[in-house]
Amino acid sequence: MTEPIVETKQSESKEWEPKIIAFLCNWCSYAGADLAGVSRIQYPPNIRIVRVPCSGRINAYFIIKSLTDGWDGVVISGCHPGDCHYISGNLVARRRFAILKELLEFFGIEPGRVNFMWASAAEGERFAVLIRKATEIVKKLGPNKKFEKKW
Amino acid sequence: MPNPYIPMLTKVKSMVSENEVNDIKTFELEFIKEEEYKNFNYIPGQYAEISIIGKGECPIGIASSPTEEGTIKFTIKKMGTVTSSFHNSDVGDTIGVRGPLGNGWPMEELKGKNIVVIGGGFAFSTLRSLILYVLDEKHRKDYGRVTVIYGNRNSGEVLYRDVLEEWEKRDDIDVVLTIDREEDDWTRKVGFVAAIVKEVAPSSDNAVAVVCGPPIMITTAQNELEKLNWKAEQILNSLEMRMKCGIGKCGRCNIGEKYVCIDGPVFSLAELKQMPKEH
Amino acid sequence: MDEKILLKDNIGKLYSELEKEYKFYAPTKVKGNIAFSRISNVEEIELEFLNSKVPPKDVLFPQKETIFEYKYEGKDVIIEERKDLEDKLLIFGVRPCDAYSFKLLEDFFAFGDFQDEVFLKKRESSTIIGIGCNNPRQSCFCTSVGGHPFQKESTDVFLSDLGDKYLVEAVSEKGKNLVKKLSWLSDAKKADIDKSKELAKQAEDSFTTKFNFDLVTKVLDENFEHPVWQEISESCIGCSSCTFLCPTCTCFDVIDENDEYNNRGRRIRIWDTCQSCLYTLETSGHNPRPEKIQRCRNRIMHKFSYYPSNYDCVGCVGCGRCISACPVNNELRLIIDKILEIEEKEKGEKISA
Amino acid sequence: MVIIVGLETENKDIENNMQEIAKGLLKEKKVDVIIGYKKGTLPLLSQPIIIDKEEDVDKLLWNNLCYVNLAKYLVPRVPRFVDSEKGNLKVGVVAKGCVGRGLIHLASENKINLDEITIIGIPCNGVVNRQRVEMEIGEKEILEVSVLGNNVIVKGKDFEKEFPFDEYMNELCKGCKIRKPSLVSKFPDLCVGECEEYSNIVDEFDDIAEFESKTPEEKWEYITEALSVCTRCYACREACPMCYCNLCFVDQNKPVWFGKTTDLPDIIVYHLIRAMHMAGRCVACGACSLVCPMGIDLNFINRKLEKIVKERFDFTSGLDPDTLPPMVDFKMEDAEEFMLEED
Repeated sequence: MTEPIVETKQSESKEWEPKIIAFLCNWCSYAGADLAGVSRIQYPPNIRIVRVPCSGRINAYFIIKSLTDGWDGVVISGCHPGDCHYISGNLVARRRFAILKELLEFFGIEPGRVNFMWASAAEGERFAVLIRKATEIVKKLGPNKKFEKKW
Repeated sequence: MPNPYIPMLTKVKSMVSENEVNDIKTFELEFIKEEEYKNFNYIPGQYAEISIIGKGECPIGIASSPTEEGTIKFTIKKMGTVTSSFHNSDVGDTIGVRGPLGNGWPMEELKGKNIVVIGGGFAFSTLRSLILYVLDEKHRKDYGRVTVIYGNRNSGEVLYRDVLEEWEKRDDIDVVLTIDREEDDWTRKVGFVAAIVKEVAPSSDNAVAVVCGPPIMITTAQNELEKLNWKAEQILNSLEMRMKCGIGKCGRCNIGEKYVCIDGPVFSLAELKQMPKEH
Repeated sequence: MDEKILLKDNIGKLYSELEKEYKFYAPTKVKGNIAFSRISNVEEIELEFLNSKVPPKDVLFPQKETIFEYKYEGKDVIIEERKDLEDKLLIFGVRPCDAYSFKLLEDFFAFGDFQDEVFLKKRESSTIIGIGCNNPRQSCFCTSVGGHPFQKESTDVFLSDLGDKYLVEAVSEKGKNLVKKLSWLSDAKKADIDKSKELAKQAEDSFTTKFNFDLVTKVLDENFEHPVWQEISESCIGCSSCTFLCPTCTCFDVIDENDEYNNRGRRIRIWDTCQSCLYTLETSGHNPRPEKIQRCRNRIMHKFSYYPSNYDCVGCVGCGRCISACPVNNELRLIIDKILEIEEKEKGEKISA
Repeated sequence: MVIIVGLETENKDIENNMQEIAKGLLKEKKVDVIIGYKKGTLPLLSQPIIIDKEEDVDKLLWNNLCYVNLAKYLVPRVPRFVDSEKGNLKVGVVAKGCVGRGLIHLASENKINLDEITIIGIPCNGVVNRQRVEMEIGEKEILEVSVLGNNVIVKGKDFEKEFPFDEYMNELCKGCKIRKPSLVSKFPDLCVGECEEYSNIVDEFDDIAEFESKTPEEKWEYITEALSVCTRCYACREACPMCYCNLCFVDQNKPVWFGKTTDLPDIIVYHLIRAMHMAGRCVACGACSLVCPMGIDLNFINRKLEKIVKERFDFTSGLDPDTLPPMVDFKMEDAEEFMLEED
């Protein structure tokens, strides 16, 4: 029953690789990731994708719960402004992300842990580049220890 | 004395879906340690705090009768976090059990009396326990006639069909089944429980009514019984409350100075009338 | 003579001698508030204090406490009981009101057929060194609930603050053994004992708040459905500061906390409060106490009506924490006055009629 | 910095005006009840009071200890504000700047109907930072608090201490630019007493600039240090006029989002998400800090929120009921410098 949400952490000997959870909107970014895949564009295998209907669906709870559950980084990707399938979902979301990003920074949580990006269905290349960039940022920050509970 | 918060461990032996929509299941649990089962002496109407370890704990009435040996049964409706994870569990999963808890139906006081069982919906589980206990060969002579009035929203919601059918065949028990609205193929009664109580009009002579069900059914059925000259002392209820510990410590199930978890869950209507209306 | 003298300068000696045997808890200053915490250095002890913000009940009944731990191995569960329950504890510097609260808690956790082993075992293995209360606050009313600023009964060893030294009295067997062990304590002189008595008298006389709780209980029993409850609950914002700082509040919630990485977890209990609407909310959506008025009433009734009928004493130690903590000043003294007014009005009417 | 001349006289003036207006409102039956403050039973407290009779007006008071945000009693309305026959009563609210902001912002969220309330505006001169005074007095009992000149004088059994008011004001009051409730042109009858029209509010946010320049580690240390004493009693939430949800996120259990314990990560997450929910809604009344039984100063988080909202969306809450709050609104040209971009 208590299945681990993230696989057991790798043994210390291997180089540490971050685990990143990616929330991708169904209409653009998920398709973009798909395109990157079918176009055989390489991007780091550190991300685990959660498909959501729209970036506007993403609640701050998702992001912070991911961090408390032990993910090292979070990536959120949606349609470019103006391209939202639901007209304005990503614009509302953008305001929310702005606040969250500033607050995380204010609380002393490395802002690089949470990365927001836009990637359309046609931008497989861009998706791969940005994921590579996000992975590097998170890797540089090291494991996410701030939300670990004492056992 | 052992730590009362530590559950005894059991395994799910079987699970049976009880209704059409599949949100009520009966779980049969088998104790891992034999001696723990031997010490698990309960009477009908008691409950246990059962838990999926790692998900949480909740109080559930024991649906099996002490006369059914070897295992204990719980009928659980999928409602919240814990009950949902019960529904997601498999045969062989470990379940924690703490109990038996609560006072249960007063089986000693019921001796020699006619028993009218009025139940609604899935609250029938501890009533099943009661009836099976009374109908058991060892106890049958101690109790008078049993009348069961059991109502449900529709025919798909009727629990324990197998035992109900057996009871219907017997001649020392009257079983009246009812559903709220007319349905094809339904040959039994139709109407709310209170209306059926009025129709059946059980006699209050040397009798005790045992009522368990949703709050509105309890109130209406009680009113009918009182109209039929039943005294408040003759009507027994089993209450529901949010409980966390089951042993009178966590505080939340109090009605006045009484704790439902240890002083209840069974109260007579006379007792309830003395208590504040916070239930 | 049984009474001894402990110089304040010798607290360090006392600490270093007892710290090996006991987990030593004492009042310390944490972020500007006095709190009872386990100390690792005698310098941390704060001797000049009125009373702690959070009552010392949290040493024996912490806000978050593990009941047991568990491990999953496939479908099997292994339960590990706590092993630290019988570690010896020493709580230094408990005020008499808080010491009395331990007795109430003990009665509560031992009540009925089920004994709360988690609390009771710790209580049994703990030794309490009480300190007399030279300066009761305005909001204190321990004398109204059968207490006294120099009440010794619930402590093991009792200290009276005589300026630069403490008068040490062993109260219980446990305390006598402890004092015997501290052989270096000097004997007290008669003057010291007299001074202590004088301080006790002074403290007792300084109380301004006095209640007749027998009457309160009687009025409460008769007035469950009185419009006064509406008035009382009106300005309450339901913040539950009163219950979180109360030395006799015991309600808790039980939660399973999991360590998903290692297939293990622990069942914990955390303080809960009857002032929260979720406290009684059932899964079905039914709530026996959905309104603020019912929750406010429950707190007062519980302390002053239900407690007396179950345990024969008022469930309050008169520490006054709820009075000073209430942010909207809807405080106990006013509430009790309002309750007693009911009786006065009734009597008044009867007389006039 | 606002210069305060003779705090004592100022308070008396405010109080007299307020009582005069309240009397008039009750006399002319323009309101059914008035909610205001009265003297508390402890030296550093005031007590909210509901009056419906003219003769009770004398009980109303203004001093620098009136920190509860009275807007809280309107969402949901306390039972006395609802009549079984007449429905919602017309309520007069004694309102300093932030109470007025609270009411107007609640109206912009459609939580209250401005037709049903009257704002009795008073020019607030700040409230005392009760926790700070208490902590500085330390382990002595405060028996009397009075205001003399510009000082707050705290007396006890064997001590007397003066606190310069402008330093021992609540942190949010120090830089407060909205001391009187805002005038709402659409509702000319809404405000009586002293209200003011605000055009552009200029705020430099110097006070948090220093904190922001710290490294993440330093910030984390400061935050964890400040919040570690939190007992999760949720007094901050209950005192906040904007926290009116039926089911708060920390109480949700389907699913259980965040832990309920007092472990540090759980505490941080609670305050982080609560801050998130306050963005563009906080009316800077400081009630959350002033009610905290452990004396945690949440004001610096609120200041940060104000800053974000002001800088990003040029919004100040509680001035105009018709402006959409920023978190339910959007503009195509909102800044997005934080988005990840290709190099």
